[in-house]
Amino acid sequence: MDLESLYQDIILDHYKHPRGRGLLEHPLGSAFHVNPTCGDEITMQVARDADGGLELGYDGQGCSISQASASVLVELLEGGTVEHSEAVRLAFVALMHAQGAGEPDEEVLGDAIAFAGVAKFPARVKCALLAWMALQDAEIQAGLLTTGEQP
Amino acid sequence: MDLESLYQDIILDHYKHPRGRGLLEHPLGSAFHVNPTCGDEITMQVARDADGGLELGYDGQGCSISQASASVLVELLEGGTVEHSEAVRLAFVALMHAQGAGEPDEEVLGDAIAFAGVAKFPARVKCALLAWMALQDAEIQAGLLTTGEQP
Amino acid sequence: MLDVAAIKADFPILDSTVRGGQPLVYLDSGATSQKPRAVLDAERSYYEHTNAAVHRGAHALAEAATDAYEAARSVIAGFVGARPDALVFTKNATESLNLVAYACSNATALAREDAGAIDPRLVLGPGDSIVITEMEHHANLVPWQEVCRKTGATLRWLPLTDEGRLDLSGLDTLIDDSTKVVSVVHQSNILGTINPVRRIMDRAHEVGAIGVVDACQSVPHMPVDVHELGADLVAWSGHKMLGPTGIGCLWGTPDILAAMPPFLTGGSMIEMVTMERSTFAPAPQKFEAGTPMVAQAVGLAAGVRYLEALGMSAVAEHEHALATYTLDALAALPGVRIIGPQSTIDRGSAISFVVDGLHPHDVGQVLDSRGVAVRVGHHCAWPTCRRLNVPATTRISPYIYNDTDDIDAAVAGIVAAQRFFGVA
Amino acid sequence: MLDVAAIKADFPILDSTVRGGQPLVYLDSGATSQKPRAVLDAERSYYEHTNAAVHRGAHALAEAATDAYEAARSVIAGFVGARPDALVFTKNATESLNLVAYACSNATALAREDAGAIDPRLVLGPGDSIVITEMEHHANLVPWQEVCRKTGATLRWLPLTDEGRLDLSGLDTLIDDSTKVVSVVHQSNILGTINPVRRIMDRAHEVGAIGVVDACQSVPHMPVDVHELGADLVAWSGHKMLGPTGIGCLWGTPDILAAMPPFLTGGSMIEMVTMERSTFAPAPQKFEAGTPMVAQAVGLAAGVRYLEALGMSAVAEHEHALATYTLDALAALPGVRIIGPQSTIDRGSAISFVVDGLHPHDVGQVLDSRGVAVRVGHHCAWPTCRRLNVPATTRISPYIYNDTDDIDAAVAGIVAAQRFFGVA
Ligand SMILES: Cc1ncc(COP(=O)(O)O)c(C=O)c1O
Ligand SMILES: Cc1ncc(COP(=O)(O)O)c(C=O)c1O
Repeated sequence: MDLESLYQDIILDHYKHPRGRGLLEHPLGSAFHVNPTCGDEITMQVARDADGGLELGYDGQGCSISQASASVLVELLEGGTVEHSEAVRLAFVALMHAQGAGEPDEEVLGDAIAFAGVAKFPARVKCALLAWMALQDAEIQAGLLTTGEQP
Repeated sequence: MDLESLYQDIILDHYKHPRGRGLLEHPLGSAFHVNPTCGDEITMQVARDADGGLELGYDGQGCSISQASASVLVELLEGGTVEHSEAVRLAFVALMHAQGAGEPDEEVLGDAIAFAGVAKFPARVKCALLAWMALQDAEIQAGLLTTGEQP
Repeated sequence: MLDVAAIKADFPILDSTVRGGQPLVYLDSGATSQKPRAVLDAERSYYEHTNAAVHRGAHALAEAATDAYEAARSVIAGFVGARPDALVFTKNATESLNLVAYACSNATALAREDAGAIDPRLVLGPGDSIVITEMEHHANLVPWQEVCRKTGATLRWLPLTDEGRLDLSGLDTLIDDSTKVVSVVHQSNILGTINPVRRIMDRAHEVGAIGVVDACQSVPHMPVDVHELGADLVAWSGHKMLGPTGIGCLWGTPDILAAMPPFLTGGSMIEMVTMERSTFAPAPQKFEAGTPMVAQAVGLAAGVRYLEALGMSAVAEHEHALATYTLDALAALPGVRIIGPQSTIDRGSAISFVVDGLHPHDVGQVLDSRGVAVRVGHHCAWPTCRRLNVPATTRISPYIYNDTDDIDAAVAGIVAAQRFFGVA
Repeated sequence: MLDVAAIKADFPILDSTVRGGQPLVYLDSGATSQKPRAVLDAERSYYEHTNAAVHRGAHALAEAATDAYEAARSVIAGFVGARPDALVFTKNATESLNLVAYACSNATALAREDAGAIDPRLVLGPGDSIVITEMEHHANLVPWQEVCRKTGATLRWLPLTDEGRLDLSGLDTLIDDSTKVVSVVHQSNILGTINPVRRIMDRAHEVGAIGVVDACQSVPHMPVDVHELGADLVAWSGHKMLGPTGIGCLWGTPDILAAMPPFLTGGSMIEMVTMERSTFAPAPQKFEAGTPMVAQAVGLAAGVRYLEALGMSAVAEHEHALATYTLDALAALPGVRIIGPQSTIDRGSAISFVVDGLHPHDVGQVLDSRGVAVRVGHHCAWPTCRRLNVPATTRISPYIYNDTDDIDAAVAGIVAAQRFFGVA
């Protein structure tokens, strides 16, 4: 098996050097998600920054995929709008469910396209999605998102 | 299959002309047994006759084997001692568990040797034993037997 | 009619002889069906190529095993028009029905501690009632008796007519505001009666009760769409529909599956566990504690594909034709009485009967001596026998691999039994 | 050591390749074992020659099926030194343990209505305690949490030492007069620790508590005589000991099996049924409602015969040798830490470890990419992970078909993982 297709350099880099890790002082919404099979944990938090953009914080423990995914998420969405976060989130979820056959849109997904290879490993898809599911819950809790539709 | 080896003439005769059927007026002990698979039912009752011998009564409904077995039982044991009933009962139980390989002692078993063929049909063994199990319980209840050992 | 000769060839056991060389005529599919080669092959292939723990491992085999298990769930759910995540695997229909009954007794016990967390629809007490029918299999009777013993609720039942149909004249008074659960059999395993479950479920919902259908004898024999039954929960077994032993199904609406507390607890059904407390995964995982019956799910999916290839409408037509033939043949025999509907309207192919002067057990024995396998006894519906004044019955229950020759063999056996015991 | 080459040849799946041509090295038998051809043949042969409903029919096949099922019970009971009628079949060990837990919650609920009919040992309430350990599988933890939620009893547990052994210093105060049930794992599936269950069971009996042993990881791996454990009830699974999925076992003393109320109710477990009430058959039937997993019992019996032919002492020695080899190999790797006993005294062959700087999931992934199947995660023993300060572990768990080459492959994979992630 091609281990490199799973563990792209970007993933390993985010795993070793997580961006924006840490919890917020005054979160508007906070969600703790766990992967019951392997115990990976993520707490994801949202608030508004001074300009009305998204402020994100997180903490967690788990495998490289779950932790790098959270780091990439924060890098991509911090400071942006809720609408943007929702668009990226939906694109990421779609990529993860494409079983390796998806054509990721680099425009939308940025570094997150590095996770395309994960979709071929069903047991790891949940790891990659953990932070993104927690984000959705945190935004709902903060009143930033109203629909709780699971794609 | 040899239907005749199962349904010996003696069995059919007892089925069609049951001996001593009916309940006692003043039983010392009475036991109701049922075969949960097919619903066969026997009530077996014991008392002492004027000479101290066993007085037996029974009623029930069920297949030819279960009802004929009760009739044979009563014919064999009525008026005899408890010890005799116990000896015959044990011989009958042994015969039923011999899976067709037993050598029945006609001296002890009398007409009951007609049931030897039943031992080859595991689903019918319970039918044949029903009355005999009820007898044991009725005797225990009447205080005539103390041990409740199941062979 | 189905091409029975071709179908028979797919079932290795139907080539057997029994009782010293008699060719087997298997007419006991109401108890359990036989299995086509495709089911045996699917199970074996799973063990030879895919076997591993599901939903627990990250290695290649574990992924393949999980895929096989979940793909089986999709196939089986699709067969009854359901979404995969609405289908819970159990070991048999009896467990499925107990799962529902325990949802009530567990909710009742848990509500004593913390009423807020528990759905009040599931909490029972004195003054509440559970409604079933007088033709239930013990599997849909005894669990409710136990719920009543534990909660103080009262068990009621829809009575039968002498022909073995439900007497629905009192439906609206029997199912009233006190009623919390209504659980009825779709097709009776002893009488063959097909019940108007939709009407009964609708009445259940009018009073806010939960509706449950025991579909053990309908899913294998006719097209069933769980949504059309109008129930909240539907239970059936795999082994009666070509599948392996050891697997059963429970379908439920998302609403009721979310409301019911877990039944068996342990691995694979949790979300978080500490020594002090646990939280649970969403359905269906919530109800599938422990290592599941993976090979059996895979085998059952192969059985479902086999039935789908025949077409369930064709299966139902085939059985309808056999039922008509059997009823006519038995009606022509003096001294034989059908227990259950005499007509083929709203009835399946399982046909019970008694023979004057003969005990059903003895009739079955004579048939058996001729290689004809039928069921004798109370068929786990003892109260139904009592209601219809028979100690037991003999039952012919054909399936896709039976034809009119098989029925003829049974009929000839009945005549032989009458002759052997000298009653005709 | 066993003749591993000969044994491997009996397991079709062990010839597989995974992940693009890597030969499979299966080291996940703690999760589920692979199945020898003899087991697959026995199951298939049952379906091809014998399949019918057991304990319900009078025809030739039904008799043969019942014989096959009960003969399997004798073989499996004999394997653990038990009488056949002391062995209850369930779908897995999780059901076995839930059966026991529900005996308590059901007895408690039923005693509210009619205390006289219920054995007081099983009735729990506030002030009573249940004692387990901090190394239980969720299957022997969550059911007891649920019993406590329903009855108001308190859950206590024997703590662990840092090496992953039971700290028994407080045994006599933890198990006290309030204790009604003591349920402990014989061999931990995550740590490999073998616990002194006899001592714990004896203490349980001193205070009149019921003693339960989770033998999931001992019955497959060493000679076990249920009587020597000193327990009232012993639970284990078939699929971890060469048997099919979908079958578990529960052994009990005649006394406790008679005392426990039924769990699942329905067909085949009754004595008499009316619409109003039912009475129940004696054990083991009392606990086997519905159509049982007959083919799976027959398959498991074939697995047991396979193990008996090897000899369980030889199996235990083989695994001991592999455990020694694995512990030595891992100790020699820098950055690798064993979670669980470091020595082979009182420990089995399931060995958990963590690698500095790497998450267990990632270690497992690298092993998997090389064809080596191991388990990663909390192994359904989440509180044990928390106690030993690890988020999860990677676990090697060999069985009769593994040799030191397989261990070498795993060790080489760990080194490769360290290199891949740049931590060594
Ligand atoms: C120690 C222990 N207990 C209980 C179980 C549960 O067994 P099952 O999943 O077969 O029900 C397992 C295996 O998963 C185990 O290893
Ligand atoms: C109508 C009905 N309900 C329930 C059951 C119980 O199914 P199982 O024995 O597979 O649990 C059966 C079959 O025995 C049945 O025919």
